[in-house]
Amino acid sequence: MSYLQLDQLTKSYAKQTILQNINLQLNQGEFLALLGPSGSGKSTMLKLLAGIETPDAGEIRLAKRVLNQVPAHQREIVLLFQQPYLFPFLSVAENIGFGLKARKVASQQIKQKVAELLDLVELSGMQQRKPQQLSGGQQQRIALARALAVQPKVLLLDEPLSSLDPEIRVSLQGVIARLHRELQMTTIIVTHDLSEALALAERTALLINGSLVADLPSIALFERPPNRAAAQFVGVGAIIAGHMHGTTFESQLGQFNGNFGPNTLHVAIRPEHIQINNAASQPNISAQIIERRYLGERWEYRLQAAEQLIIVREVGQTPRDIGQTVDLHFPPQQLFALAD
Amino acid sequence: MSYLQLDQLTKSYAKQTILQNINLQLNQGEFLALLGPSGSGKSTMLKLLAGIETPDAGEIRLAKRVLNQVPAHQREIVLLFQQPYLFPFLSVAENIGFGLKARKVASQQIKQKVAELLDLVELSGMQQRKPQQLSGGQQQRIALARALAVQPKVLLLDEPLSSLDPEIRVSLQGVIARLHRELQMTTIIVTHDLSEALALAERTALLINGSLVADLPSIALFERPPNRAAAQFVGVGAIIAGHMHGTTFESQLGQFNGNFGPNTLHVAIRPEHIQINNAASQPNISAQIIERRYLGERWEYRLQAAEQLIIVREVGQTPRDIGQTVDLHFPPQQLFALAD
Amino acid sequence: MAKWRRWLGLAPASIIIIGLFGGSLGYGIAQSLGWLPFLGQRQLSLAAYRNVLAGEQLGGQWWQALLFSLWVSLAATLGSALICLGLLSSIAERQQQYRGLSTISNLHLAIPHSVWAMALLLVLSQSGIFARIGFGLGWLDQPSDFPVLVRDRWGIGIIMAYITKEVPFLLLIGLATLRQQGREYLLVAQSLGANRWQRVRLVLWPLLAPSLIGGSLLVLSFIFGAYEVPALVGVRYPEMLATMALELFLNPDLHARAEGMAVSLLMSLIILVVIGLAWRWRRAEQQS
Amino acid sequence: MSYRIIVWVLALILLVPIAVFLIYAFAQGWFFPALWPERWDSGLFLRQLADPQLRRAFGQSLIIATGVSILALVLGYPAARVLELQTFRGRGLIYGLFFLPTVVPSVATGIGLNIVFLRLGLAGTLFGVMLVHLIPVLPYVVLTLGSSFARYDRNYEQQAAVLGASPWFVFWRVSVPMLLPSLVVAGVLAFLISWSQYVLSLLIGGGKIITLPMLLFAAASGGNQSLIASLSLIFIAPLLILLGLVARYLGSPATGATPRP
Amino acid sequence: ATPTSTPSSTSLDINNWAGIEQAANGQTVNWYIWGGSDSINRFVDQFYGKALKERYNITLNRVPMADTVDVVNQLLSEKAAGKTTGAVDLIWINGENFASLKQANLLRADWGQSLPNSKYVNWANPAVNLDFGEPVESLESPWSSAQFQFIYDSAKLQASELPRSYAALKEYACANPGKVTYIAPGPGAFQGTRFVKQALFEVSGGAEQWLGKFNQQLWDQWSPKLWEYFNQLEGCLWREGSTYPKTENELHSLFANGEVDFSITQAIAGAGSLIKDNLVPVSARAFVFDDNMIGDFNYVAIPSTAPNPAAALVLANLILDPELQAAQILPENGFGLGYGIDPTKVSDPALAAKLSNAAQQLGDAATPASDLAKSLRSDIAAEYQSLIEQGWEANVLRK
Ligand SMILES: Nc1ncnc2c1ncn2[C@@H]1O[C@H](COP(=O)(O)OP(=O)(O)OP(=O)(O)O)[C@@H](O)[C@H]1O
Ligand SMILES: Nc1ncnc2c1ncn2[C@@H]1O[C@H](COP(=O)(O)OP(=O)(O)OP(=O)(O)O)[C@@H](O)[C@H]1O
Ligand SMILES: [Mg+2]
Ligand SMILES: [Mg+2]
Repeated sequence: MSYLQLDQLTKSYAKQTILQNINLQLNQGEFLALLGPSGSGKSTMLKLLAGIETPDAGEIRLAKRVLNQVPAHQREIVLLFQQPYLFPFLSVAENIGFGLKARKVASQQIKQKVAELLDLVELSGMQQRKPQQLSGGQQQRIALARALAVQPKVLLLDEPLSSLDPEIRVSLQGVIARLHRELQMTTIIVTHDLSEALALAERTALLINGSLVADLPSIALFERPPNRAAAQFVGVGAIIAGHMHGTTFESQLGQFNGNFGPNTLHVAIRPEHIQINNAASQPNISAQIIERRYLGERWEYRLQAAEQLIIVREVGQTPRDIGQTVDLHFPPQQLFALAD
Repeated sequence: MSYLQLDQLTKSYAKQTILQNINLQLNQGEFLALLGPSGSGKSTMLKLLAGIETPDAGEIRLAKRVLNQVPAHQREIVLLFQQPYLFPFLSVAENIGFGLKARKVASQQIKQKVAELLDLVELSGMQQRKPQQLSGGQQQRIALARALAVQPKVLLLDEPLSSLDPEIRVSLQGVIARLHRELQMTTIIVTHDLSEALALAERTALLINGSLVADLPSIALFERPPNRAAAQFVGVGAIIAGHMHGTTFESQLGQFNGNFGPNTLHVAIRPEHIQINNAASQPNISAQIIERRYLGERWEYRLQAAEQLIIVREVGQTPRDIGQTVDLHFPPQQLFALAD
Repeated sequence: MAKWRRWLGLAPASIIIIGLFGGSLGYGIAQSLGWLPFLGQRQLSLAAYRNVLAGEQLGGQWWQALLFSLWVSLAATLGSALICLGLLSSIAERQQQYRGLSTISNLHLAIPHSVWAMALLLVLSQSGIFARIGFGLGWLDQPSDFPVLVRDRWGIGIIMAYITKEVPFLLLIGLATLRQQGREYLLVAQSLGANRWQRVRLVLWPLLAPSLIGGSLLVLSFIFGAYEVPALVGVRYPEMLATMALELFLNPDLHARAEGMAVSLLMSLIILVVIGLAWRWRRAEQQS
Repeated sequence: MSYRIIVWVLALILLVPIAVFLIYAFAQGWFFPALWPERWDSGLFLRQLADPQLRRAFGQSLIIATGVSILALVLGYPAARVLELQTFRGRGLIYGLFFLPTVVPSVATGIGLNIVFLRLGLAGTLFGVMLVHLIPVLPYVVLTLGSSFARYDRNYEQQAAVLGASPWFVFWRVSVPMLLPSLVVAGVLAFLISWSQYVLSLLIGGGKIITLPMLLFAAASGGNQSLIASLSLIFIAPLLILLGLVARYLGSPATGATPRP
Repeated sequence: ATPTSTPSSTSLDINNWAGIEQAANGQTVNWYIWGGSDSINRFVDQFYGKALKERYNITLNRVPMADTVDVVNQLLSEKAAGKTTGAVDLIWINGENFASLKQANLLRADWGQSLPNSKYVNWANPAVNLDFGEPVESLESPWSSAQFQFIYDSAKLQASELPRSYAALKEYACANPGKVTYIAPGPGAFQGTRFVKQALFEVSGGAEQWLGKFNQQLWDQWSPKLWEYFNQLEGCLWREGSTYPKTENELHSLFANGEVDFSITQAIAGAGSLIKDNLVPVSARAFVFDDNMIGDFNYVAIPSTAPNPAAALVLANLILDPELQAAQILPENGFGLGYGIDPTKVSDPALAAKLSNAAQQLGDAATPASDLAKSLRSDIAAEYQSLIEQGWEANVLRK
């Protein structure tokens, strides 16, 4: 049995169901990214775990103990909000020591722990500052230190980086990754940014409209999203509708051979795997370029082939012209089936 | 003489000089991206142009007319702020018509114009909504429509997309590009995101610490930043210090041949041009992988070679191991010289 | 922004406050120094201040009134602040909008202090409505069996009148703070393991402190200087400084006006010093 | 204590004076230990409603309080704007000066004010009374508008300017609507303070301007409970209505209202 | 109508009464008058306001005051501001404020004894020509008269049980602890001062010796006795003398609600007007001690800065009109104070009959005229006033 376990968790506000029969297991020390579009219920799920909201149905278990009736401050699960919410009336040191003080730890010990944590988030010597005197990134790091101070069994991070500048963001991703390596805390990070999930977590769960539609190793989710919802979210080159005829997938765009299941109705491919004008490969699909965008290093093209929108990314500096008709090749080993 | 011209523009707040002797020319209908790190003075520059701030020295000319003493509301230059700042007490239609009403345009005409613009930003039929009832991306589009309504001679966009979700961002980039194609307004867009500049503007000016350090076609700036400041900002694989010995550039990492100027002290290369373990190429530099990050499609490695940090990006799904020592090849035609 | 526009914006209001108010304050100061032109007296002296602070008759009265004023205003202010804090503590985590509470607190502002004091008198005096109910229930036989709640020697009536008036006022101020930022901080604290009492003590109170202290200072200076309520629900002795000043103004002997003015000015000075100290203390707190 | 209990207790405390005054206004000979008045008589109350002097006083109070609210907004707006949106030396000092009238008891300045106004020829005029009411009123108006200017986002105004709106257009079409809740609340506070003002009205009005509080205080000195209660009801009714109308703005962070204790 | 301030014709000749009436024609007279009694307000509007309009075409602007001292402040400010024309035409004034205004030289002089109706006033009476011991000197004109009386509740007490002297009052108080109190003497509470002053008369053996000029020796001799009396009384008083009511209304309210057994009034109508104003129960009655009940007169005065002095003079004269004097005493008219004129000086038999008729109709709530006459004493030198107030505060209140 796993360390943290969610069983058929359900939550509604007013008439609206926000989370529906969520099942999830985490081992001790695991790092999970919870990915999903805005409003899909990610924050709600963390709040249920932290005990700030109560579920309508289902169970939350931590190390076999059922948590449903345990109040938030006794759960040893710490939730880090999207905003840092540092107590404005306390110094940095007092903020970090807050949870320890609530646990009546001796002040000498608190002092020492605070210094350690400041070291860890690379803000040594800032003990006496007030939150207002810190930049947004520094505040976020202090909030992280404050959450770590109480050594929670489970750390929940709710989009801790999404309000920050890209530079600070990357550097804080580094801090979080390193902390997780060092402290091996069971961690869930919420994000709606795929690259953040990829950069941080081995495993990613995808929450869409209150249901978990995927729960896979992060790279696998990116490379081979298991179903249409996941594919739409992570973005693919094309989602092709069709049906199986023996071992062949037949579609508007032609026939594809591959290792698909017998009832496959959709197959997909990543945009960087589609080849343009590769005369050596067969079969080829004729498509017209309708838009292009330079991404730096790579060009992204939007193409149209038989009413199907196809996105292709190609490394290279000299772009192809808009309006041009090209031949596209879908390498069979890169095609994968999507569940519905 | 160009359409919009900035001559030796200088601006200080208190004792701090924010902009120093800025010279810039734009032709009618040109689309310029103004790039730069946070606090470099980008917004200040737009505010000077729009007439919200007054310069300490220098001149701003539009179609030969000196603007310095012209108040903001008479300039026909519209500045679109980073936030949409839709007037919360007005409906969408009233917001878009605001500038026309200030110009005492007849309400029938306003109504018609508003409908056109709503079409343009693909939000037809939303006339009667209140700003609070719109999503962030919709609000930003209305703000854009509001700015376009007065048909300004110059459109200034101050990071109009940076507070938005990646998806909406890309779609709004499309809207802006299309509008510029259709209306051919002289436009400056401020951003600190290189890819946005690449996606939108033919030409990019780079502002660092109050000075323009580069002003080039956007792709050129990305591919071949002209000096160290620019290279640091756009990000390169390595900046190698050394000196010329005849036509050879000698450095800690070895000798490189290339088309460098006689006094070159630094050369650089983009991260995606560095080749790993390509046995066919010579010379090779031995380096150790110290960090890696999956970017989706590509892996980014940080390597160390003789106290030099090198960044390499490689397309591929199976990553190389951390700690491993590899051979790096710097193709000579991809190396370029940096001014100081 | 041009400098002259700044002063242009400030000028009209400043003329009223500094010109009219400052001018009359200057006149008041002159009066306290014995400038009583209606008596043909134009010589300035500190006699009035001497009389007030150390005079045979007034001196004793001043110090007694000062003590009583301090007692009443501090007790009423502290009482209101504590009750307000208690109420806010008990509801801070239960509610999000506080709409009803703030509407009702608002309506309390419509009742002026003097009107409220009159009502209180009718309800709480020894023959008031409560006493009559008590009599009706057989709990007391005559008015004097009912506790002395108003027009009492200890100023309980004045203090009660003020507390009931100021609690809604402070609630309004506290609620504004809570609504702005209260909930998230409390949730953070809870997630960090603080129990209910700790959240109240370690988070809610410090959060409310700045606005409640500010509001309390406003209340303190108001109570210290107002005479309507003590005149209605207070007694002749002990009296508050404000009533003492008023009495001197009403004295048929017009020379007493100098002393009356001196008392008023000394009162203003005291409250200014109190507020100034409190302000500096807050600043020192914030900086440390 | 639960939220609803607190709300009910406060509502009860508010109802007490209203209920007591309602009873006393119509009660005849209601003395201890009677739990209920012996006789009822609406004559006195109705007579007050019909009394020409009371009607005149009500009207003058209304004119004065309305005028004061408008004047206070007109004068307080630019002052609050400058004080909050600009930083300059002496800003704290000016704020302090604006705050001073809330600390100095009105008896200390009242007589001086009367002399100043008499010299200016403003005593005994409606305008003079309005002007003198500004002294206790302005601090609260400036504080209220000031705290909402402290949160004010000038970018809206600048956005309007670059869209081609003249400063006047910006003021009416952007600044005023943006600050509307705060302006309404500040105006109501001004009305409230002016409406309740007794000492200054008495001194500056000099008997020529008779306002409602003067009648109320005169009645209070006579001890006739029915009269006091009737006048109190007539006095607080408009305030209750007005505050009820703006209750949702008052004390909300959006308006930053600083009410009077 | 709003008050107008026609510039004052300083050249008014008080001896040319027709000229004054002519000057007053169309003027508005601003009468500053204590406004706490609904009955008095109505009496003033109905009897004087109507008469002024009908007989002289003068508009009455009654300015209600919570305290007459406010008028004093108003006049002082006008003087300090250098105004020669102010806002006040006529004031209903009492002794304390009269002394203040006289001290500040703010009253119009030389008119009180020159009014046509002044012939009805008994200026020889020291109670008329001295106001709280201060010489009137034609600076004011009487309106009405008053006398100190007590009030009791006939539903609770029999007339025979009532104390009839200060000594008896003390006995009564100690036999019924907590049921007696009096108004604290002090500025603005002359009733309290008068209560103590009357006790001084009794403990010193009589009022006569106190008449005439101020006598420090006499005061020093008797004041210790006086404080002794009050300190003995204190323990038996309401709340054991720890506090005292500050105003007549407070005392009325204590009495009406049965907290104490006696209240105090100055009205010749006794409890009548108080009953009418709902201040005391209908069973309230007035009574006096056998001796030492101080009686005095109420006056109106004209400030030297009056904007409409002619109209003020006409009103002051009207007040002394025997017909209106007869009206003011009747309980149903709600004013309740006694005659300002001397009825014996009215020669017109019809008017004289009206006056004596009215005096017969005071009802049971008033003290019988014979009791009043028997106990009547006049007030004494003004200097005693502050000695009593300060002495009481130091020796009784704060001890
Ligand atoms: N207290 C609440 N009352 C009613 N509805 C709520 C409440 N909190 C959240 N919701 C609704 O629940 C849904 C999910 O909210 P949640 O905050 O969990 O989304 P999220 O996935 O965290 O989104 P985001 O990425 O924008 O933070 C939303 O539609 C939201 O409007
Ligand atoms: N009104 C002002 N007073 C003083 N300093 C200012 C003011 N406005 C901007 N600055 C300073 O000027 C510098 C440049 O500001 P500016 O807003 O132009 O930067 P920016 O390039 O737009 O940065 P960002 O990308 O963060 O928006 C910053 O250091 C900022 O602190
Ligand atoms: Mg969320
Ligand atoms: Mg900027």
